[in-house]
Amino acid sequence: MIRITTEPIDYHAVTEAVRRNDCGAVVTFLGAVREMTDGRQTIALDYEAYPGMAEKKMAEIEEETRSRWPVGDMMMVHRLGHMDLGEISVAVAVSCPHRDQAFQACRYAIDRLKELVPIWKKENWSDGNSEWVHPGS
Amino acid sequence: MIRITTEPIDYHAVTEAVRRNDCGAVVTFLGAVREMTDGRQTIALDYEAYPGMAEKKMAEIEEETRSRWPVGDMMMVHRLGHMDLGEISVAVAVSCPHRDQAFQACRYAIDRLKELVPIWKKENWSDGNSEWVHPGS
Amino acid sequence: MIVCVRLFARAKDLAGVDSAVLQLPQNATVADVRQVLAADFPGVSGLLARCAVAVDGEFANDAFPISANAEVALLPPVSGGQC
Amino acid sequence: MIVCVRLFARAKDLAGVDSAVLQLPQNATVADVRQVLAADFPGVSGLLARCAVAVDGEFANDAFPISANAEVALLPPVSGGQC
Repeated sequence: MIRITTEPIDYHAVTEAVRRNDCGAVVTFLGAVREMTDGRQTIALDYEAYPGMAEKKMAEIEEETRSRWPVGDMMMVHRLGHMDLGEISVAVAVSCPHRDQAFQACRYAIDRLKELVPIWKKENWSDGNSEWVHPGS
Repeated sequence: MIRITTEPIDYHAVTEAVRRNDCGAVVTFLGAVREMTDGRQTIALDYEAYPGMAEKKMAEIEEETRSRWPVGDMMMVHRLGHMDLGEISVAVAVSCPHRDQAFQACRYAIDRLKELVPIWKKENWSDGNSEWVHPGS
Repeated sequence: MIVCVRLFARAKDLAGVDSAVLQLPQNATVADVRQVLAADFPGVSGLLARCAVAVDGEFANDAFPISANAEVALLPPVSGGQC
Repeated sequence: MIVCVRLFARAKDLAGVDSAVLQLPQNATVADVRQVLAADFPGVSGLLARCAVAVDGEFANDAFPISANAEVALLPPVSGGQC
Protein backbone atom coordinates (compact mmCIF):
# COMPACT_ATOMS: atom_id res chain seq x y z
CA MET A 1 0.00 0.00 0.00
CA ILE A 2 1.29 3.46 -0.81
CA ARG A 3 -0.09 6.90 -0.07
CA ILE A 4 0.86 10.54 -0.50
CA THR A 5 -0.90 12.96 1.80
CA THR A 6 -0.81 16.54 3.01
CA GLU A 7 -2.19 15.51 6.41
CA PRO A 8 -0.11 14.48 9.43
CA ILE A 9 0.93 10.82 9.18
CA ASP A 10 -0.80 8.48 11.62
CA TYR A 11 2.12 6.06 11.84
CA HIS A 12 0.31 3.87 14.33
CA ALA A 13 -2.31 3.18 11.64
CA VAL A 14 0.48 2.56 9.11
CA THR A 15 2.01 -0.09 11.36
CA GLU A 16 -1.35 -1.64 12.26
CA ALA A 17 -2.11 -1.96 8.55
CA VAL A 18 0.73 -4.42 7.99
CA ARG A 19 0.30 -6.70 11.02
CA ARG A 20 -0.56 -10.27 10.08
CA ASN A 21 -0.73 -13.55 11.93
CA ASP A 22 1.81 -15.15 9.61
CA CYS A 23 4.37 -12.41 10.27
CA GLY A 24 6.38 -12.54 13.49
CA ALA A 25 8.24 -9.31 12.71
CA VAL A 26 7.22 -5.76 11.88
CA VAL A 27 9.74 -2.98 11.22
CA THR A 28 8.56 0.62 10.97
CA PHE A 29 10.74 3.49 9.82
CA LEU A 30 9.80 7.10 10.53
CA GLY A 31 11.55 10.06 8.94
CA ALA A 32 11.09 13.29 10.87
CA VAL A 33 12.09 16.93 10.50
CA ARG A 34 15.49 17.10 12.20
CA GLU A 35 16.67 20.24 13.94
CA MET A 36 20.37 20.26 13.06
CA THR A 37 21.97 19.53 9.68
CA ASP A 38 25.70 20.15 9.27
CA GLY A 39 25.61 22.63 12.12
CA ARG A 40 22.68 24.64 10.78
CA GLN A 41 19.36 24.87 12.56
CA THR A 42 16.14 23.99 10.76
CA ILE A 43 12.81 25.41 11.83
CA ALA A 44 10.64 23.76 9.20
CA LEU A 45 10.65 21.84 5.92
CA ASP A 46 8.47 22.07 2.83
CA TYR A 47 8.00 18.97 0.73
CA GLU A 48 6.95 19.03 -2.91
CA ALA A 49 6.27 16.08 -5.22
CA TYR A 50 5.79 15.42 -8.89
CA PRO A 51 2.30 14.03 -8.48
CA GLY A 52 1.47 10.90 -10.39
CA MET A 53 5.08 9.89 -10.91
CA ALA A 54 5.76 9.89 -7.15
CA GLU A 55 2.92 7.44 -6.51
CA LYS A 56 3.96 5.34 -9.50
CA LYS A 57 7.56 5.06 -8.26
CA MET A 58 6.41 4.21 -4.75
CA ALA A 59 4.20 1.45 -6.13
CA GLU A 60 7.17 0.12 -8.13
CA ILE A 61 9.31 0.13 -4.99
CA GLU A 62 6.65 -1.89 -3.18
CA GLU A 63 6.68 -4.42 -6.02
CA GLU A 64 10.48 -4.58 -6.02
CA THR A 65 10.56 -5.08 -2.27
CA ARG A 66 7.93 -7.81 -2.38
CA SER A 67 9.89 -9.59 -5.11
CA ARG A 68 13.00 -9.75 -2.93
CA TRP A 69 11.65 -10.57 0.53
CA PRO A 70 8.65 -12.61 1.77
CA VAL A 71 6.68 -9.49 2.67
CA GLY A 72 3.36 -10.13 4.40
CA ASP A 73 2.27 -6.57 3.92
CA MET A 74 3.88 -3.17 3.59
CA MET A 75 2.77 0.44 3.63
CA MET A 76 4.67 3.56 2.59
CA VAL A 77 3.26 7.01 3.26
CA HIS A 78 4.88 10.34 2.36
CA ARG A 79 3.56 13.67 3.53
CA LEU A 80 3.81 16.82 1.42
CA GLY A 81 3.65 20.50 2.31
CA HIS A 82 4.90 22.39 5.35
CA MET A 83 6.21 20.49 8.36
CA ASP A 84 7.55 21.81 11.62
CA LEU A 85 10.43 20.45 13.64
CA GLY A 86 9.83 16.87 14.77
CA GLU A 87 6.90 16.21 12.44
CA ILE A 88 6.95 12.98 10.47
CA SER A 89 7.46 13.30 6.72
CA VAL A 90 7.62 9.64 5.78
CA ALA A 91 6.64 6.29 7.29
CA VAL A 92 7.44 2.80 5.98
CA ALA A 93 6.11 -0.31 7.73
CA VAL A 94 6.88 -3.87 6.62
CA SER A 95 5.84 -7.21 8.06
CA CYS A 96 7.63 -10.50 7.33
CA PRO A 97 7.73 -13.93 8.95
CA HIS A 98 11.18 -13.22 10.47
CA ARG A 99 12.98 -10.12 11.66
CA ASP A 100 15.99 -10.33 9.36
CA GLN A 101 13.65 -10.12 6.38
CA ALA A 102 11.60 -7.29 7.85
CA PHE A 103 14.66 -5.15 8.64
CA GLN A 104 16.15 -5.67 5.19
CA ALA A 105 12.90 -5.05 3.34
CA CYS A 106 12.07 -1.87 5.28
CA ARG A 107 15.59 -0.54 4.81
CA TYR A 108 15.49 -1.28 1.12
CA ALA A 109 12.13 0.41 0.66
CA ILE A 110 13.12 3.68 2.36
CA ASP A 111 16.50 3.75 0.60
CA ARG A 112 14.84 3.31 -2.78
CA LEU A 113 12.17 5.86 -1.92
CA LYS A 114 14.83 8.47 -1.14
CA GLU A 115 16.74 7.56 -4.28
CA LEU A 116 13.95 7.34 -6.84
CA VAL A 117 10.74 9.05 -5.80
CA PRO A 118 10.40 12.61 -7.16
CA ILE A 119 9.82 14.39 -3.86
CA TRP A 120 11.94 17.36 -2.83
CA LYS A 121 12.42 19.21 0.40
CA LYS A 122 13.16 22.84 1.12
CA GLU A 123 14.98 23.65 4.34
CA ASN A 124 13.77 26.71 6.22
CA TRP A 125 16.79 27.70 8.31
CA SER A 126 16.62 29.57 11.59
CA ASP A 127 18.57 32.45 10.02
CA GLY A 128 15.61 33.19 7.76
CA ASN A 129 17.07 31.63 4.61
CA SER A 130 15.51 28.74 2.80
CA GLU A 131 16.84 26.41 0.13
CA TRP A 132 15.92 23.31 -1.79
CA VAL A 133 17.99 20.25 -0.90
CA HIS A 134 19.53 18.84 -4.08
CA PRO A 135 22.42 16.52 -3.16
CA GLY A 136 25.51 16.70 -5.32
CA SER A 137 25.72 20.49 -5.61
CA MET B 1 14.62 2.87 28.77
CA ILE B 2 13.76 -0.75 29.38
CA ARG B 3 10.65 -2.41 30.73
CA ILE B 4 9.27 -5.88 31.37
CA THR B 5 5.52 -6.13 31.66
CA THR B 6 2.68 -8.61 31.72
CA GLU B 7 0.32 -6.10 30.09
CA PRO B 8 -0.19 -5.69 26.32
CA ILE B 9 2.55 -3.54 24.82
CA ASP B 10 1.46 -0.08 23.69
CA TYR B 11 4.02 0.18 20.90
CA HIS B 12 2.77 3.60 19.85
CA ALA B 13 3.81 4.90 23.28
CA VAL B 14 7.15 3.08 22.94
CA THR B 15 7.83 4.86 19.64
CA GLU B 16 6.60 8.24 20.89
CA ALA B 17 8.94 7.92 23.86
CA VAL B 18 12.03 8.02 21.63
CA ARG B 19 11.09 10.86 19.26
CA ARG B 20 13.41 13.85 19.53
CA ASN B 21 13.96 16.98 17.50
CA ASP B 22 17.62 16.15 16.92
CA CYS B 23 16.75 12.73 15.46
CA GLY B 24 15.55 12.53 11.87
CA ALA B 25 15.06 8.77 12.00
CA VAL B 26 13.12 6.38 14.22
CA VAL B 27 13.11 2.61 13.69
CA THR B 28 10.67 0.44 15.64
CA PHE B 29 10.79 -3.34 15.72
CA LEU B 30 7.81 -5.40 16.84
CA GLY B 31 7.97 -9.12 17.51
CA ALA B 32 4.60 -10.83 17.40
CA VAL B 33 3.21 -14.31 17.95
CA ARG B 34 3.51 -15.93 14.52
CA GLU B 35 1.06 -18.58 13.37
CA MET B 36 3.33 -20.95 11.46
CA THR B 37 6.78 -22.22 12.49
CA ASP B 38 8.39 -24.93 10.39
CA GLY B 39 4.99 -26.03 9.18
CA ARG B 40 3.42 -26.28 12.63
CA GLN B 41 0.56 -24.07 13.73
CA THR B 42 0.83 -22.02 16.91
CA ILE B 43 -2.22 -20.92 18.83
CA ALA B 44 -0.48 -19.09 21.66
CA LEU B 45 2.86 -18.52 23.37
CA ASP B 46 3.84 -18.28 27.02
CA TYR B 47 6.86 -16.18 27.94
CA GLU B 48 8.81 -16.61 31.16
CA ALA B 49 11.77 -14.57 32.40
CA TYR B 50 14.43 -14.77 35.04
CA PRO B 51 13.36 -11.58 36.78
CA GLY B 52 16.09 -9.20 37.79
CA MET B 53 18.66 -10.64 35.41
CA ALA B 54 16.40 -10.01 32.42
CA GLU B 55 16.08 -6.30 33.26
CA LYS B 56 19.80 -6.08 34.00
CA LYS B 57 20.75 -7.62 30.64
CA MET B 58 18.32 -5.34 28.80
CA ALA B 59 19.86 -2.31 30.51
CA GLU B 60 23.32 -3.51 29.48
CA ILE B 61 22.15 -3.91 25.88
CA GLU B 62 20.87 -0.34 25.92
CA GLU B 63 24.27 0.85 27.15
CA GLU B 64 26.10 -1.22 24.52
CA THR B 65 23.86 0.13 21.78
CA ARG B 66 24.32 3.72 22.90
CA SER B 67 28.09 3.25 22.96
CA ARG B 68 28.11 2.18 19.32
CA TRP B 69 25.63 4.51 17.67
CA PRO B 70 24.57 8.12 18.30
CA VAL B 71 21.28 7.09 19.85
CA GLY B 72 18.97 9.95 20.74
CA ASP B 73 16.74 7.70 22.79
CA MET B 74 15.75 4.07 22.82
CA MET B 75 13.15 1.93 24.52
CA MET B 76 12.91 -1.86 24.80
CA VAL B 77 9.83 -3.54 26.22
CA HIS B 78 9.28 -7.27 26.62
CA ARG B 79 5.97 -8.77 27.62
CA LEU B 80 5.69 -11.93 29.74
CA GLY B 81 2.90 -14.43 30.24
CA HIS B 82 0.33 -15.79 27.82
CA MET B 83 -0.04 -14.26 24.36
CA ASP B 84 -2.42 -15.17 21.60
CA LEU B 85 -1.70 -15.24 17.88
CA GLY B 86 -0.69 -11.81 16.57
CA GLU B 87 -0.05 -10.25 19.96
CA ILE B 88 3.18 -8.32 20.41
CA SER B 89 5.77 -9.89 22.70
CA VAL B 90 8.59 -7.39 22.25
CA ALA B 91 9.04 -3.82 20.99
CA VAL B 92 12.29 -1.94 20.39
CA ALA B 93 12.30 1.69 19.27
CA VAL B 94 15.45 3.70 18.55
CA SER B 95 15.92 7.27 17.36
CA CYS B 96 19.12 8.59 15.77
CA PRO B 97 20.03 11.61 13.67
CA HIS B 98 20.18 9.50 10.47
CA ARG B 99 18.41 6.39 9.28
CA ASP B 100 21.45 4.19 8.74
CA GLN B 101 22.30 4.57 12.43
CA ALA B 102 18.72 3.96 13.57
CA PHE B 103 18.35 0.76 11.52
CA GLN B 104 21.68 -0.62 12.73
CA ALA B 105 21.09 0.27 16.37
CA CYS B 106 17.56 -1.18 16.46
CA ARG B 107 18.72 -4.36 14.76
CA TYR B 108 21.62 -4.73 17.13
CA ALA B 109 19.43 -4.22 20.19
CA ILE B 110 16.84 -6.87 19.24
CA ASP B 111 19.53 -9.33 18.14
CA ARG B 112 21.33 -8.95 21.47
CA LEU B 113 18.07 -9.16 23.38
CA LYS B 114 17.25 -12.49 21.74
CA GLU B 115 20.79 -13.73 22.34
CA LEU B 116 21.38 -12.65 25.93
CA VAL B 117 18.24 -11.86 27.86
CA PRO B 118 16.95 -14.77 29.96
CA ILE B 119 13.42 -14.91 28.58
CA TRP B 120 11.98 -18.16 27.23
CA LYS B 121 8.94 -18.97 25.21
CA LYS B 122 6.71 -22.00 25.18
CA GLU B 123 4.87 -22.83 21.97
CA ASN B 124 1.27 -23.98 22.34
CA TRP B 125 0.67 -25.91 19.13
CA SER B 126 -2.71 -26.38 17.50
CA ASP B 127 -2.41 -30.16 18.03
CA GLY B 128 -2.65 -29.63 21.79
CA ASN B 129 1.05 -30.13 22.51
CA SER B 130 3.23 -27.47 24.02
CA GLU B 131 7.00 -27.15 24.29
CA TRP B 132 9.67 -24.74 25.42
CA VAL B 133 11.75 -23.33 22.58
CA HIS B 134 15.43 -23.97 23.31
CA PRO B 135 17.44 -23.58 20.09
CA GLY B 136 20.20 -26.07 19.50
CA SER B 137 18.31 -29.18 20.54
CA MET C 1 6.63 20.50 -32.23
CA ILE C 2 5.38 22.10 -29.04
CA VAL C 3 5.94 20.33 -25.71
CA CYS C 4 5.10 21.34 -22.17
CA VAL C 5 7.74 20.72 -19.50
CA ARG C 6 7.03 20.76 -15.78
CA LEU C 7 9.62 22.18 -13.42
CA PHE C 8 10.08 21.37 -9.73
CA ALA C 9 11.91 22.55 -6.61
CA ARG C 10 14.97 24.71 -7.31
CA ALA C 11 14.55 24.37 -11.08
CA LYS C 12 11.13 25.95 -10.72
CA ASP C 13 12.50 28.75 -8.55
CA LEU C 14 15.40 29.44 -10.92
CA ALA C 15 13.14 29.46 -13.98
CA GLY C 16 10.46 31.46 -12.20
CA VAL C 17 7.76 29.21 -13.68
CA ASP C 18 6.42 25.76 -12.83
CA SER C 19 5.90 24.81 -16.45
CA ALA C 20 7.36 25.91 -19.74
CA VAL C 21 6.22 25.50 -23.35
CA LEU C 22 9.19 24.53 -25.53
CA GLN C 23 9.50 24.70 -29.29
CA LEU C 24 11.29 21.48 -30.26
CA PRO C 25 12.47 20.12 -33.62
CA GLN C 26 10.66 17.18 -35.21
CA ASN C 27 11.92 13.81 -33.87
CA ALA C 28 13.16 15.57 -30.78
CA THR C 29 14.77 13.65 -27.93
CA VAL C 30 15.39 14.38 -24.27
CA ALA C 31 18.71 15.94 -25.31
CA ASP C 32 16.78 18.54 -27.30
CA VAL C 33 14.58 19.26 -24.29
CA ARG C 34 17.70 19.97 -22.23
CA GLN C 35 19.20 22.18 -24.93
CA VAL C 36 16.08 24.27 -25.46
CA LEU C 37 15.46 24.58 -21.72
CA ALA C 38 19.00 25.88 -21.20
CA ALA C 39 18.53 28.41 -23.98
CA ASP C 40 15.08 29.59 -22.86
CA PHE C 41 15.96 29.62 -19.13
CA PRO C 42 19.65 30.44 -18.68
CA GLY C 43 19.18 30.53 -14.90
CA VAL C 44 18.42 26.82 -14.91
CA SER C 45 21.38 25.77 -17.04
CA GLY C 46 23.75 25.25 -14.10
CA LEU C 47 21.37 22.84 -12.39
CA LEU C 48 20.27 21.17 -15.62
CA ALA C 49 23.11 18.68 -15.91
CA ARG C 50 22.29 17.31 -12.46
CA CYS C 51 18.58 16.99 -13.21
CA ALA C 52 16.83 13.88 -14.46
CA VAL C 53 14.19 14.13 -17.15
CA ALA C 54 10.97 12.15 -16.99
CA VAL C 55 8.77 11.42 -19.97
CA ASP C 56 5.25 10.27 -19.17
CA GLY C 57 6.19 9.65 -15.58
CA GLU C 58 9.29 7.54 -16.25
CA PHE C 59 12.98 8.46 -16.14
CA ALA C 60 14.29 8.94 -19.70
CA ASN C 61 17.86 9.23 -20.96
CA ASP C 62 19.05 11.76 -23.53
CA ALA C 63 18.28 9.53 -26.50
CA PHE C 64 14.65 9.01 -25.51
CA PRO C 65 12.25 10.32 -28.19
CA ILE C 66 9.67 12.96 -27.35
CA SER C 67 6.21 12.71 -28.86
CA ALA C 68 4.01 15.76 -29.29
CA ASN C 69 1.64 14.90 -26.47
CA ALA C 70 4.27 13.63 -24.04
CA GLU C 71 4.29 14.84 -20.44
CA VAL C 72 7.85 15.97 -19.80
CA ALA C 73 9.27 16.93 -16.41
CA LEU C 74 12.61 18.26 -15.19
CA LEU C 75 13.54 16.59 -11.89
CA PRO C 76 16.33 18.04 -9.74
CA PRO C 77 18.20 15.53 -7.53
CA VAL C 78 15.99 14.18 -4.75
CA SER C 79 17.02 14.52 -1.15
CA GLY C 80 18.05 10.89 -0.66
CA GLY C 81 20.04 9.88 2.33
CA GLN C 82 19.44 12.92 4.48
CA CYS C 83 17.39 11.38 7.27
CA MET D 1 27.84 -25.56 51.68
CA ILE D 2 24.18 -25.20 50.80
CA VAL D 3 23.20 -23.24 47.71
CA CYS D 4 19.81 -22.58 46.13
CA VAL D 5 19.54 -22.88 42.34
CA ARG D 6 16.65 -21.47 40.32
CA LEU D 7 15.39 -23.42 37.31
CA PHE D 8 13.55 -22.09 34.29
CA ALA D 9 11.57 -23.19 31.24
CA ARG D 10 12.18 -26.79 30.19
CA ALA D 11 14.78 -27.31 32.94
CA LYS D 12 12.07 -26.47 35.47
CA ASP D 13 9.61 -28.85 33.79
CA LEU D 14 12.15 -31.67 33.62
CA ALA D 15 13.19 -31.24 37.26
CA GLY D 16 9.63 -30.76 38.40
CA VAL D 17 10.71 -27.88 40.65
CA ASP D 18 11.51 -24.21 40.06
CA SER D 19 14.28 -24.14 42.63
CA ALA D 20 16.56 -26.74 44.17
CA VAL D 21 18.73 -26.76 47.27
CA LEU D 22 22.12 -28.27 46.46
CA GLN D 23 24.74 -29.61 48.87
CA LEU D 24 28.07 -28.41 47.42
CA PRO D 25 31.68 -28.96 48.55
CA GLN D 26 33.64 -26.07 50.06
CA ASN D 27 35.23 -23.82 47.38
CA ALA D 28 32.65 -25.06 44.93
CA THR D 29 32.53 -23.70 41.37
CA VAL D 30 29.89 -23.64 38.66
CA ALA D 31 31.23 -27.02 37.51
CA ASP D 32 30.22 -28.48 40.87
CA VAL D 33 26.75 -26.97 40.52
CA ARG D 34 26.34 -28.73 37.18
CA GLN D 35 27.60 -32.04 38.57
CA VAL D 36 25.35 -32.02 41.63
CA LEU D 37 22.34 -30.88 39.61
CA ALA D 38 22.84 -33.78 37.17
CA ALA D 39 23.08 -36.23 40.06
CA ASP D 40 20.07 -34.85 41.95
CA PHE D 41 17.90 -34.36 38.85
CA PRO D 42 18.79 -37.00 36.24
CA GLY D 43 15.94 -35.76 34.03
CA VAL D 44 17.73 -32.44 33.55
CA SER D 45 21.12 -33.93 32.70
CA GLY D 46 20.51 -34.07 28.94
CA LEU D 47 19.63 -30.39 28.78
CA LEU D 48 22.29 -29.32 31.27
CA ALA D 49 25.22 -29.11 28.85
CA ARG D 50 23.28 -26.65 26.70
CA CYS D 51 22.28 -24.47 29.64
CA ALA D 52 24.13 -21.41 30.87
CA VAL D 53 24.62 -20.82 34.56
CA ALA D 54 24.20 -17.40 36.13
CA VAL D 55 25.64 -16.40 39.46
CA ASP D 56 24.17 -13.29 41.04
CA GLY D 57 22.50 -12.35 37.76
CA GLU D 58 25.56 -12.67 35.55
CA PHE D 59 26.65 -15.47 33.19
CA ALA D 60 29.38 -17.54 34.83
CA ASN D 61 31.70 -20.16 33.34
CA ASP D 62 32.54 -23.51 34.94
CA ALA D 63 35.51 -22.14 36.89
CA PHE D 64 33.47 -19.40 38.55
CA PRO D 65 33.48 -19.77 42.37
CA ILE D 66 30.22 -20.10 44.29
CA SER D 67 29.83 -18.34 47.61
CA ALA D 68 27.36 -19.56 50.22
CA ASN D 69 24.86 -16.78 49.69
CA ALA D 70 25.14 -16.64 45.90
CA GLU D 71 21.99 -16.59 43.78
CA VAL D 72 22.52 -19.33 41.21
CA ALA D 73 20.29 -19.96 38.17
CA LEU D 74 20.21 -22.58 35.43
CA LEU D 75 19.33 -20.93 32.11
CA PRO D 76 18.29 -23.06 29.13
CA PRO D 77 19.08 -21.61 25.68
CA VAL D 78 16.96 -18.54 24.95
CA SER D 79 14.78 -18.41 21.89
CA GLY D 80 17.00 -16.06 19.89
CA GLY D 81 16.47 -15.63 16.20
CA GLN D 82 12.97 -17.03 15.99
CA CYS D 83 11.03 -13.91 15.08
